[in-house]
Amino acid sequence: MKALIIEKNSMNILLERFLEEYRVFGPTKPGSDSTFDEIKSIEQLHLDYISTVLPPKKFFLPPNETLFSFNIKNGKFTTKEIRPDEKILILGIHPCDVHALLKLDKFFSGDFNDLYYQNRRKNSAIIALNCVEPSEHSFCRSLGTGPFLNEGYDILLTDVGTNYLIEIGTSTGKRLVKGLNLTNASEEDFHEKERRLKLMEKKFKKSMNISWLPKIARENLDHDIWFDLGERGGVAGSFPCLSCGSCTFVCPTCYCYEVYDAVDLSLKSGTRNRELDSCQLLEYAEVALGGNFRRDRKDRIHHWMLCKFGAAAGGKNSSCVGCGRCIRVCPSKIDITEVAKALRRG
Amino acid sequence: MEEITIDVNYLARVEGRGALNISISKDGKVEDLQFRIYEPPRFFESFLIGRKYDEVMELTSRICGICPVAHQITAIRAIENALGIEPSQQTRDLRKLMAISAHIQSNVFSMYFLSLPDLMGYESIITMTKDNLDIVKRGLKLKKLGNDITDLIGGRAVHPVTAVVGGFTVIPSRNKMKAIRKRLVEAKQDAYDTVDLFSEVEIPDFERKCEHIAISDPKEYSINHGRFRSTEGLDIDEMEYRDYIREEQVPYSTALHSHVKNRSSFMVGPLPRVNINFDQLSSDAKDAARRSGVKFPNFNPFVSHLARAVELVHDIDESIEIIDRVPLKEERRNFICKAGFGAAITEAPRGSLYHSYEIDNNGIVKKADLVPPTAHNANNIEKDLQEFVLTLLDLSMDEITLKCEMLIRAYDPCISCSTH
Amino acid sequence: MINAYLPNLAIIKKIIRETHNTNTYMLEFFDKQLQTSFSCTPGQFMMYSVFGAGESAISLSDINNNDITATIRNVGSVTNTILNMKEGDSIGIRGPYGTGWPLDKAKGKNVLIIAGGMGIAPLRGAITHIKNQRNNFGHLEIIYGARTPGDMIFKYEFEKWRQIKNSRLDLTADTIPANTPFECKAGLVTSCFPSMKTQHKNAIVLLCGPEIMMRYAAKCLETIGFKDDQIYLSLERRMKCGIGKCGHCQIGLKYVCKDGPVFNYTDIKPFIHPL
Amino acid sequence: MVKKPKIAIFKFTGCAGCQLELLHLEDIFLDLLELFDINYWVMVKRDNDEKEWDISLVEGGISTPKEIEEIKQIRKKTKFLVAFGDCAIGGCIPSIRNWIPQMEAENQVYPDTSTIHSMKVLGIGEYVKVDAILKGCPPHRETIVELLKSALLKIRPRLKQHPVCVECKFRDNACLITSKKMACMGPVTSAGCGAICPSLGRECEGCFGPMSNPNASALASIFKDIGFSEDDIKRKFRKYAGMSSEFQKEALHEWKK
Ligand SMILES: Cc1cc2nc3c(=O)[nH]c(=O)nc-3n(C[C@H](O)[C@H](O)[C@H](O)COP(=O)(O)OP(=O)(O)OC[C@H]3O[C@@H](n4cnc5c(N)ncnc54)[C@H](O)[C@@H]3O)c2cc1C
Ligand code: SF4
Ligand code: SF4
Ligand code: SF4
Repeated sequence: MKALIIEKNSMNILLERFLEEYRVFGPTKPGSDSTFDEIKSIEQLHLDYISTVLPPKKFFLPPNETLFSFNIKNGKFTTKEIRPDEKILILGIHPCDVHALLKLDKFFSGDFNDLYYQNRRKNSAIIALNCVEPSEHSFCRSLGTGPFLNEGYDILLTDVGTNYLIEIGTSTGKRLVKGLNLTNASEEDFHEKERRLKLMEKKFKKSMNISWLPKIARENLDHDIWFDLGERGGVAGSFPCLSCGSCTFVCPTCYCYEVYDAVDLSLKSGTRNRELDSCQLLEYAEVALGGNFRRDRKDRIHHWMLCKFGAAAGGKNSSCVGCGRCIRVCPSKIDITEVAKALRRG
Repeated sequence: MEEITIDVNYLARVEGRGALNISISKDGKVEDLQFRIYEPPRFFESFLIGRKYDEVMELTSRICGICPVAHQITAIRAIENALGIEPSQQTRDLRKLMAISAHIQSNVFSMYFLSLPDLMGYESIITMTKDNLDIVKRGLKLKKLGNDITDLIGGRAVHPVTAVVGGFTVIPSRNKMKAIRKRLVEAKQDAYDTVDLFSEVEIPDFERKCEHIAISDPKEYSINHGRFRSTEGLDIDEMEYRDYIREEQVPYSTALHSHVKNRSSFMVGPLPRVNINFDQLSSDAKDAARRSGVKFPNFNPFVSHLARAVELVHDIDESIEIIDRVPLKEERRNFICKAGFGAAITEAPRGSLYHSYEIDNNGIVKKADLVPPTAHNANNIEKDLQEFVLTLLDLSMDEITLKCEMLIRAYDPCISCSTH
Repeated sequence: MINAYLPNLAIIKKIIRETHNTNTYMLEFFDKQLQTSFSCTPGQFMMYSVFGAGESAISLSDINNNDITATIRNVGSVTNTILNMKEGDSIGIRGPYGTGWPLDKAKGKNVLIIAGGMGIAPLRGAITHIKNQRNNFGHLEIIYGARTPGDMIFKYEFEKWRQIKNSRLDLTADTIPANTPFECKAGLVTSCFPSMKTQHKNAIVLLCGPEIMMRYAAKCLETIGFKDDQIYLSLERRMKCGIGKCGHCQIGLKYVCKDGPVFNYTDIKPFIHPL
Repeated sequence: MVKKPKIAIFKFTGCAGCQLELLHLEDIFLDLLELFDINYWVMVKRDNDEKEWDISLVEGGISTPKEIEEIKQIRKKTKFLVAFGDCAIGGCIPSIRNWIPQMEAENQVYPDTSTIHSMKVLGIGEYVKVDAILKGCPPHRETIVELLKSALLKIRPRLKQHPVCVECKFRDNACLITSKKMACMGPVTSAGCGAICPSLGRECEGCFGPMSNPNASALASIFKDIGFSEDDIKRKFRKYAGMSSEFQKEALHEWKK
């Protein structure tokens, strides 16, 4: 498909086009603590951001959502499904986060479809943005999920100096740029993209060797490191885990949720909701009569790390995409890449 | 006549735990009269020592759940006085708006929940809902308005979190302010209706001339700062408070009793405020007061309810004014911590509230001195009762008891505060 | 597409009192079509909704007829509310979910069933199945233990089970209060092992009960020659969705709701805490 | 309709803020009156029925011998006793004085201490069995409603035990510890407030008390690492829940010089 270019300071042309069809969300602050928020005008958009606190997962699997409402009448209940159908467009999403969505797509389909997630995905457009400035915590390169993207986008933007290179991934993408007065991209633009990729790849400070991961996940169930992380001095200069759950909430591939009912004061009607949950929290594995399958902190951090290394759910591959958010957010400075290294070493 | 003994073991519809004991001899003399505050003290003045200057507002907030805002602002201002910090105009405005919102909440609570049932012949607002649903709903609505403003500026109605030394951690959004403004405009009628309600209900005809004190400022209806002035000529700066106001312990009460040096007890609260600062009320509030037919200055403590209602009209007017002028821009808070002494007096909903602190070079509190409104009033309440009860001797015991309780509730004592 | 989270209306047709805190419920979908197309295998479970209280995973405790059978012990919010329901009341259910007991693999083999407490619930269906297809299986041995005889459920089935051809039933209780008219041994389930008839050769073990009991039983079986891969057990974990999305029931690589609740012991042994 | 549950509301040593939080449920205040029979509430009612109650909400800590007697009486007449707010759970802010010798505290305030009968202020659980706790200074209105609703439905209320960080992340906040080096108590503090403070540019001070199984010592080391003194840290843990077993070590800790 042919590629186009757009001058950076003409981005409002694209935005206006998007706004015709979608509610648009994008990064609204520069730096590492940006957030994806609604964009209504071009001044709100900060495509020069490095990372966001919460990943765009929040648009597809919101921290809290209503699944259906129920009503009890004459002892019989009726339910009313609540289906999300808003059209949203995520603008400026980085490759690691796109890969995370691809993983979640797979997870939320299969024998049982999660209609809530899937409807949202179906109604969304992804305008990705290749990374030219890595966060000091990210290691997507090691995992093959960045810094540049080659799947999962409707439109892909790359910063090539004064312009963005626009590559089209799907018919939606094609439709969205159709009729806009944009110049075709040249050979040089692609050379520039290539050059920037090379430059970018040199800038990573963190890495993780994924060929170890399956082995680590299999062999390290009773490693001392879990005690260190849970109770004692931590690993590689970190403090022990606080079990605050932050790592899981900022992780673009963590999906665990809790389901609960909320009744109104009539006691006859209410909603069933779900709220993101975290395996780091004590209550997560609690069952009736006070039982708990992961009471110790070490078991919880161990469960999470191994899940990210691919032991659970993600299947054979790692379920980590190397965005580095968990490293940045951890008040105890626990670094998943360092833990992986330490496990490999010892 | 018979000997009369009144024992109210717990006073209902007041904040905190207090009791009342009166005995009157056969010849109609008050033998004994005790407004007995038995709420256990919490020793804030002791444990504040050793805490840091920036925690003081958060800690003293917990003196009282009804007027946490007043304690926070007073504490902050006392600390600022100690550190020599001049807050910006925006900060002053937002603080005033927050203080006013707390006044709205607390005064409405006092009028509708605590005292109105007496005046309308009910046991509580709960039983009042049967025949007077509209009045109850109006009270709830007004109270909610106050809370929601505190919520918006302070982050939370009970024990807000954003007001700190030097300013606010965050400035509320313009849109939310606009929404509140709209509700304030709508509430004006409810405020007028409240004035009407409280000028119509029957109150005991009782007057006792005593010293009324409130802070006062020629330019505004004072809540957060002003000179400490009285109807008897007191006119001092907040830093001089301790040279003029003395406290004394009485054996039957955990609240200390105050008096003006070389003079007697005094009254603080909405009535003294309206009496002393009538000219600074908004013109609508003044009109409402005039229409009520009650003359100010007024020395019937039961007129306090009406004073609250008049203040409610003013509070709404001033809130709108502040919202219209405050720029809502982000500000930086810069200051250095140094040793010093600072005092502040503000008007809590129930009257003048005094805080003072001595801090050292590291910002650690070395001495704290707190006098809440009810500690100011406790002495005066007893003096009022002494005279008031003698006007009731023809009534049945139950009625005497109720009337005495009503007098106490007119002061709306906050007992937890008084025994901080 | 169907929304997998929406429960369907079901009516409680019959309630059988089992113990002071446990009842068995026979249910039927309100929607006749759903009821006729319903099919399940022993060992599977359903999600039961009580609106306001939430949802709980409950095993199918029999497979005999057109009913959906559940035996529920009162331990918390959902189960407590269910226990207070009457015949004719309605409830929300969805399912069945999970893998059942490996009855195909058990064909031609001797079957040893070991159950502790409520663990007999998901196993009753398997017993019924073996009884119905008696010729397809070898010797059937059932060992059932409970804390006290009063905690035993399905007492009315014991006689029928005893009458199954080529079978043996052994009952045991941890403690037996004086004057209990009920006949059973005193001791843990493993105390029945010495008198057990089933030997490891050509046998398959179906195990369900509290996790600690299962671990202990598996260890004892090992000492008498059983291999881990002969043992199947049904696990319990916290469950919120029942369909492998909420994450709560993960055990190592597996999801109890999707890959289980019945597992081969080899698959999950490393993830169950050692004794 | 079934008989309305009888509710009583009591105050001990505290600030009445928890009761106020209950009163701040203006929108549903009338609905609650439909569902419950509030028949003991001194702050709101003059006729108070002292027979027995289905649910008692107890605000405030216990700080005098008289209060010990009173709470025991209330326990006897109550089916379901709720420690309503941090004071009733563990003394809250007033418990800071427990670290000062009692006489010293009294002398600071009263010229004549012979009429003062105060002891250390502790939670009601110290003296009677408590059926549920509502954390917070004050507890969030929503959680009060949640508890009351659950009581009607006879189910376990959904009260949060996990840390404030969870709610902080739900609100998309950058972490104040890592991004601003502020000493936030969020990682050891029970959620329930909606992460009010971190969302408003202020570190959590811990007003909901300890979460389930907090790692307080790890947080203390983190605070030290970002530049807080031993005294600062001690003050942090001696604030809302200095009496709790979870924070006892950090509150007491005489940091090695
Ligand atoms: C596959 C499977 C089959 C089961 N079969 C039966 C059965 O046949 N009969 C029976 O009585 N019980 C069975 N249970 C256990 C039953 O699910 C719990 O006892 C029940 O969920 C408790 O819910 P509650 O709301 O009454 O208790 P609460 O303690 O109020 O539980 C609240 C929530 O915690 C979770 N939870 C608590 N305990 C458990 C638990 N043990 N397992 C899974 N989630 C839990 C649930 O999500 C529940 O909604 C089974 C559990 C599983 C996983
Ligand atoms: S584990 Fe950490 S680095 Fe990996 S995807 Fe999750 S948050 Fe990002
Ligand atoms: S700011 Fe505080 S509450 Fe929020 S994540 Fe950081 S430590 Fe936790
Ligand atoms: S963030 Fe912390 S201090 Fe603030 S309200 Fe919540 S629990 Fe209290």
